[in-house]
Amino acid sequence: MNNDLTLAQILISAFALTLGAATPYLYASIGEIFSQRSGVLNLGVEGTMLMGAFVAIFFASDKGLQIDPAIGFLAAMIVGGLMGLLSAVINVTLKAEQGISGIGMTLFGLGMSSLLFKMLADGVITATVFPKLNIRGLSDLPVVGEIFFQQNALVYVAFALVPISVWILNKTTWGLQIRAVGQNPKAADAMGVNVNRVRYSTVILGGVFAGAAGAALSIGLTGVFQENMTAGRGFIAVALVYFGGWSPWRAMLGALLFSAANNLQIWAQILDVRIGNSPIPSNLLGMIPYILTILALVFARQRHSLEPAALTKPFERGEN
Amino acid sequence: AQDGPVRVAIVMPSTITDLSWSQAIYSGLVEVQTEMGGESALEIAYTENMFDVTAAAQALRDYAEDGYDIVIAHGTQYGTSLFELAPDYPETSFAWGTATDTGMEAGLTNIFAYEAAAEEGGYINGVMAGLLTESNVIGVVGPVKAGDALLYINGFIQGVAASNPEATVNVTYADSFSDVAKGTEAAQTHIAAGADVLTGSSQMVVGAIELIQTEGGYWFGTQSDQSAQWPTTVVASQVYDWTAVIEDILAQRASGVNGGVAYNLTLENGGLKFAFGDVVISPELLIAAGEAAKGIEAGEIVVQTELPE
Amino acid sequence: MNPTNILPSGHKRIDHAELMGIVKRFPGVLANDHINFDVKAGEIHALLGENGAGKSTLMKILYGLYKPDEGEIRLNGQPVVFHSPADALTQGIGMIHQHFMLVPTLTVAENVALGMKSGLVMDLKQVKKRLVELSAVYGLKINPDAYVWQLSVGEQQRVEIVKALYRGGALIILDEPTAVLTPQEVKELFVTLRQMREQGHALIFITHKLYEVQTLSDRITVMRDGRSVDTIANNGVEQRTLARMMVGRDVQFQVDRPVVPIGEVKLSVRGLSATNDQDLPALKHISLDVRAGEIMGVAGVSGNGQRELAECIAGLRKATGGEVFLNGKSILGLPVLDRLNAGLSFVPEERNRHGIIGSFSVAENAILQNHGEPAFKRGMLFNFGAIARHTDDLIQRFNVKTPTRETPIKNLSGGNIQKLILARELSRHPAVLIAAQPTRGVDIGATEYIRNILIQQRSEQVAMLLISEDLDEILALSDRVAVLYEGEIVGIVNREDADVEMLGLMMAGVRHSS
Amino acid sequence: MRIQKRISGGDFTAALAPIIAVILALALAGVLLLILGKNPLEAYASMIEGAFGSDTRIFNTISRAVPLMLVAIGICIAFRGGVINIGAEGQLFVGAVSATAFAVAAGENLTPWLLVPLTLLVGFLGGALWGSVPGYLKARFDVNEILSTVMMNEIAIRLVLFLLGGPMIDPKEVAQGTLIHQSAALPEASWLARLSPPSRLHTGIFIAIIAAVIVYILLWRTPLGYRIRAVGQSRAASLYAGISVPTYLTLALILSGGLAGLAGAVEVTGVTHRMVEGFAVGYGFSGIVVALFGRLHPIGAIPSAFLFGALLTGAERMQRDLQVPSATITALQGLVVLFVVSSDVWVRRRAARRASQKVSEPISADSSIQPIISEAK
Ligand SMILES: Nc1ncnc2c1ncn2[C@@H]1O[C@H](COP(=O)(O)OP(=O)(O)OP(=O)(O)O)[C@@H](O)[C@H]1O
Ligand SMILES: Nc1ncnc2c1ncn2[C@@H]1O[C@H](COP(=O)(O)OP(=O)(O)OP(=O)(O)O)[C@@H](O)[C@H]1O
Ligand SMILES: [Mg+2]
Ligand SMILES: [Mg+2]
Repeated sequence: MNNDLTLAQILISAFALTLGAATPYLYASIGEIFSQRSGVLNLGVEGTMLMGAFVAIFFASDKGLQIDPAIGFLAAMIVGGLMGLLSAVINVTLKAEQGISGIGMTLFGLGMSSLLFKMLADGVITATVFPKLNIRGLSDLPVVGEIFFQQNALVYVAFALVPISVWILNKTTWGLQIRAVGQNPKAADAMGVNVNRVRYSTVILGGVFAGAAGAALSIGLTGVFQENMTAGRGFIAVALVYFGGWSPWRAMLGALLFSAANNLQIWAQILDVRIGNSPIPSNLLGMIPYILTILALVFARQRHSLEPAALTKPFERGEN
Repeated sequence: AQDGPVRVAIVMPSTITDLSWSQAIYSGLVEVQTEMGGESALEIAYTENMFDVTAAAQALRDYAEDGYDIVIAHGTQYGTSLFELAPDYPETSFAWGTATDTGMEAGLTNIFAYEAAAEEGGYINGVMAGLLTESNVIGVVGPVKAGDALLYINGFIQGVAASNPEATVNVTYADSFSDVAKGTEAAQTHIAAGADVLTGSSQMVVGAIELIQTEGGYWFGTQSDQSAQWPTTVVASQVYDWTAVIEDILAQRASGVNGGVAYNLTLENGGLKFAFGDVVISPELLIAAGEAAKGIEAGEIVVQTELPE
Repeated sequence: MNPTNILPSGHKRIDHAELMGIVKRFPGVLANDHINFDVKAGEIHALLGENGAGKSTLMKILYGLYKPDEGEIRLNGQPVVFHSPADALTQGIGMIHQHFMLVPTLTVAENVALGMKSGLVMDLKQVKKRLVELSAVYGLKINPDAYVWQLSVGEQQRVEIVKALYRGGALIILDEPTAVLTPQEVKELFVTLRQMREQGHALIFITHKLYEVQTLSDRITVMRDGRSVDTIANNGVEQRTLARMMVGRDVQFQVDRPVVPIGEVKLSVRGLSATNDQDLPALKHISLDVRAGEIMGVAGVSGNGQRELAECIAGLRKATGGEVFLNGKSILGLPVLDRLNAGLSFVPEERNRHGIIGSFSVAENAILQNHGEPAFKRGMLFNFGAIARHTDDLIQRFNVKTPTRETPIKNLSGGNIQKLILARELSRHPAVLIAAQPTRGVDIGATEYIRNILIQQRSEQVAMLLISEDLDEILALSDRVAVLYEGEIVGIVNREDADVEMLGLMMAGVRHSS
Repeated sequence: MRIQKRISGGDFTAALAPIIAVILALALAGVLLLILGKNPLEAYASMIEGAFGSDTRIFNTISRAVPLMLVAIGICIAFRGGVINIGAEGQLFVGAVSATAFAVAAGENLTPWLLVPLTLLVGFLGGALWGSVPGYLKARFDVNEILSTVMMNEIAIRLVLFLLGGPMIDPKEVAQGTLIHQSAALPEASWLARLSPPSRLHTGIFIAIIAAVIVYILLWRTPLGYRIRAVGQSRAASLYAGISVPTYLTLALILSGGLAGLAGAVEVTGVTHRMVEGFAVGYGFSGIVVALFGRLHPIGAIPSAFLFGALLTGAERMQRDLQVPSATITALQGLVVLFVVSSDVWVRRRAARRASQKVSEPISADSSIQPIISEAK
């Protein structure tokens, strides 16, 4: 088959699409970085994203409450925060095994979001996605404009969150407490930091961002909701946190790489890339993003300098 | 020949609101039920989201055990389990699709099989799409390269080739029936590759339809009627109308035949229908589609189920 | 406000702090049994007692880390209740913990600022300014911008003190602050502490070293088995008396070193080089030999390569160059297991990290290296009877205090953990024993015991590398002493030729030719 | 040793806590049902009926527990070895697909006595191979296993789709042109015997129970298991003790993956008799939950798998009887997991309280100098 596209055109669109596709991961990963930097592994991102995805579209859709998408985004964050609160109670106060409770949160979020969808939307629910912001002047720039300045508001917010979260973590009082609590909660406690309060705050914030990630998927990317529409993206987002070595910048890089790999494998199908004379099975092309992620980890030699030493360890005062 | 309602149970891999595979048959059942006079005449029970075949097998056996008259296994993957349990319930009729094998060879007499000649509607959709496209690039958002999705896509490609040899059909598979975001991402890429008309199959396409609506292109649907949801974007949907099959199964049972019949939804037998949305289309498009349909029904056009790679 | 009431750290004085009738129970232990204790401004009150006597527990109660089961705390006569360290800090109480409470990945200033009330953005400039002022007043040199992981143990100690002064300077609890310091550092610390006393701080000082109690404290409280034995004023009290109060019997301070024949070279280190955790050169071409029946002491200020030396020989760290021979066999290329089988035993410095598996039982820890030996197996399976006999034997012979052999070892006190490690290492009949800080943080009773065992092993022709920052220990046990400075051996001297001053000079880098 | 005592010593709270947690979760889910306009009591009656209503039902519940049990036993090994294996799902698929490929290729040429064990072995090896990848990557390159096992799941799903749609597709599907992703049927000689038809209960249940006992013995009564647990508890101490940390990390994931693979092989030879799309979906994740229910003890996995198997079959029955959306079941499972995992803290607190009541005498309370010293003098 022939596609009259130049390589340059393909690459430009691939980059542009990559930015949008990376957005849900970016929200979720940044939220997860906050909770992990304080020492809590929240593996329930997936379930929270689903709740966020549904609530956002429910507020935005004319089949739902028919309010603004922006309100939908906000509502998704609030519901995400509530899910975060629940996981904080379970992980921080009740000191549950964090990996397992995350699976519980995922199942719960999957079940509840589907149930709400059944009860409130019955069938398909659609909403107009956040419109592309055509920024005057910038959007028309060749190449750069097409890649960077024809995205929707949720994309810009997500990427703006990267430097903001780096600043919060490194420069603010709260950020200092987060880093300390994740590295050595006993020391932080002995200095009068309320370890559990800090962890509550980050896990709730992680939930807020996971809710935003869900919204980015439903009213940012697809404009619809379907049961289990995250399809494992929450787990990938957690994986990207490890990939990025707990740095928002590097997690962003990971999200972009992963999304780019995925987009390129779609292109490979469209362009009907063949080995010899036979097409490469789509299943095998579909593996590429996952294989690349693993390989990237192997070759990028992990940096552990930011690894929270107390990750997954519940804090109990006086326990040696 | 029995008191009370006929009891039908169905086990399906996705949900009754998936806008595609499961919804198609569930709405067929409900339609037959309405025609027959409601729940007092036909009782429907369903179990949805049975992706796990072992759980599905349990559900099938449970329904048979509970005395349902007809138990429908709405997924090819349920076949092996079905063949295993059917002999234990000779009084129960089972139906299985998409499939052609009623188990006669294996000595089973209480299984109906059904399939849909999805390639036929695919061909017609393809003919229309080929005429509609201005960019001469058409995208196919495929789920998993198998079953009726594959048949549909193969038919679609042939249809486009027939009406517009200039057009390119780009096909992608997402390896998932349900991942709507994957569907959207594939559609985005198709559009970036120049496509102005898209089609696709399974419940993962809803995001793709929504996207092409936003971008101002056209969509062709299959399995269920998708034009109700996106009337200005979905030009036409091939709809699986299972009512005739269901009615015939009921009739067969009433006459004492518990199985052994294989059905195929085709254009000719009216099992494949077309639903149109509110998209204003040129008469020549409709004419071409109608001719193609006639050709297929008359056997003049033979749509291949497999294509060379 | 009365100006004399304000300390140079800016805090109000705590004239009198009292702990009254404190009771604290832990699973299986009555850690504090109706304890009365008090400290006044301008006083250093020493707290003394064996491992597990309940000292840290009592202090953690005063600092708000534990809630007492019974009893109350009074400050300046007023009862107070602490729900968390934050409450204690607000009242002017600071604590320097037995195990440092610092966040290694943060800078000194950030560590100090942690937990302070402040706005959205941390005003680190202000903190640094105050830090510099404080360190000038108290003569504590620190760099506020250094990361804690970059600091030596002594520097970390100073950070702890400045931190306490900054936040809760009126009453400062020091839990075994000298356990990890060099003699020089201890001297400097004492200068600081005396200065603080003059300025009106109240100080509580915990140590296992009797001469420190003797030289520094105004009053002394001795604890035993969770009870307060007595509180006495320090007017020339003898170490012997203190030891008897602590242990309940006479303690022998000098170990007898019988004359033993020196055998052949068992451990030979040739040109060994290695890097530290930060990938900086830590060992530079070290060479030394240890013979059977000989104890080679390795002295040096912490962080000068001792840890790397021990870890390279034991196989916990990769060497970057050189050779190590054990019984004439090159071992640097060998995996740890082969080194163990070649006759190496190692009492590690970080005993809770390397030496034991905390959640495993005492018995499981007793077979940490040799669990695969035929003696402990029946067919492919463990022979639990044999393991139990072996463990009981170690417990009996080394006087390990444990409720049962099935108790998770982390529940034992530090001294008893150390005894079990030693027992295990010696039960494997090593040709070469590396003992790193064998009595650090261990009470005098157990210290005496462990030193006697080491001497006895020497008599049994074990070649021993004794790494210690305690010069008294080095001089008491070693036949020869190697001094490490910045990863190099500045000299190896015979014990007869060495004294504390000379070793101290060498530890500061002054070369000695012997 | 220690664990052995805990089990036989009958710590009732530890055993009861998950059950109480399940009951609480069901109570909360009852509220959900009320909101859906269903009667919770009716719902739970139908759950019990679905899981235990007849002999066949009970046997089917048990057969449902078999793969969960095997996966959970494997998860226990991984967790004890200090690795979090999220990849059981993929390992199970690869195990099942390997076993299928082998059995189909071997055909009826081998006697059942040889074919069955070999097929299961191949399944074990397939899962083990899939587990070895994250194991090796962790040991060699310090690649986080949570990440790599999640990725390996995705790769496995696609690999299986590829194989079932291509190289391994049932020739009949090609002949009929339906091209459904499924393998040819396994030769009957490779099937595990059914114990009580029409129920699907098959001899795999014995395999699972034997596996639990073997793994228990392996972990607590052999030096190999000691090393796996040592590495799981403290890598630093294991290094010190001459235990090869990379080897045993990898081994823990290999064994864990092997058991998941065995679960796949047992399911395919015992229940489905061919690999299909929709084979054993979600068992890998449920298996993790089962392992947790069983307090990460292989013997604990036995009742725990029964309980969870009953929960699954019962809940599905409830879905049918009350016609509630399947999502209700998922939410209910989530609640159960959350309650169980949160109940841990009570168990621990209680254990601590009991310990502080019981003050035991030290073995050697005598603090006088021991003979060994006098000898030295
Ligand atoms: N968090 C805890 N949980 C259980 N038991 C504890 C805990 N902390 C201390 N104990 C026990 O309480 C007793 C007193 O311990 P404490 O730490 O106060 O002793 P110590 O006098 O400081 O000993 P050392 O000289 O070794 O520092 C010991 O038997 C110890 O095992
Ligand atoms: N969870 C626990 N349960 C029971 N006892 C504990 C527990 N944690 C700690 N302990 C006991 O509390 C004591 C006090 O701990 P601490 O941190 O003061 O160490 P330590 O005994 O002084 O060790 P070291 O001498 O190595 O510094 C420990 O020695 C140990 O006996
Ligand atoms: Mg202490
Ligand atoms: Mg101590």
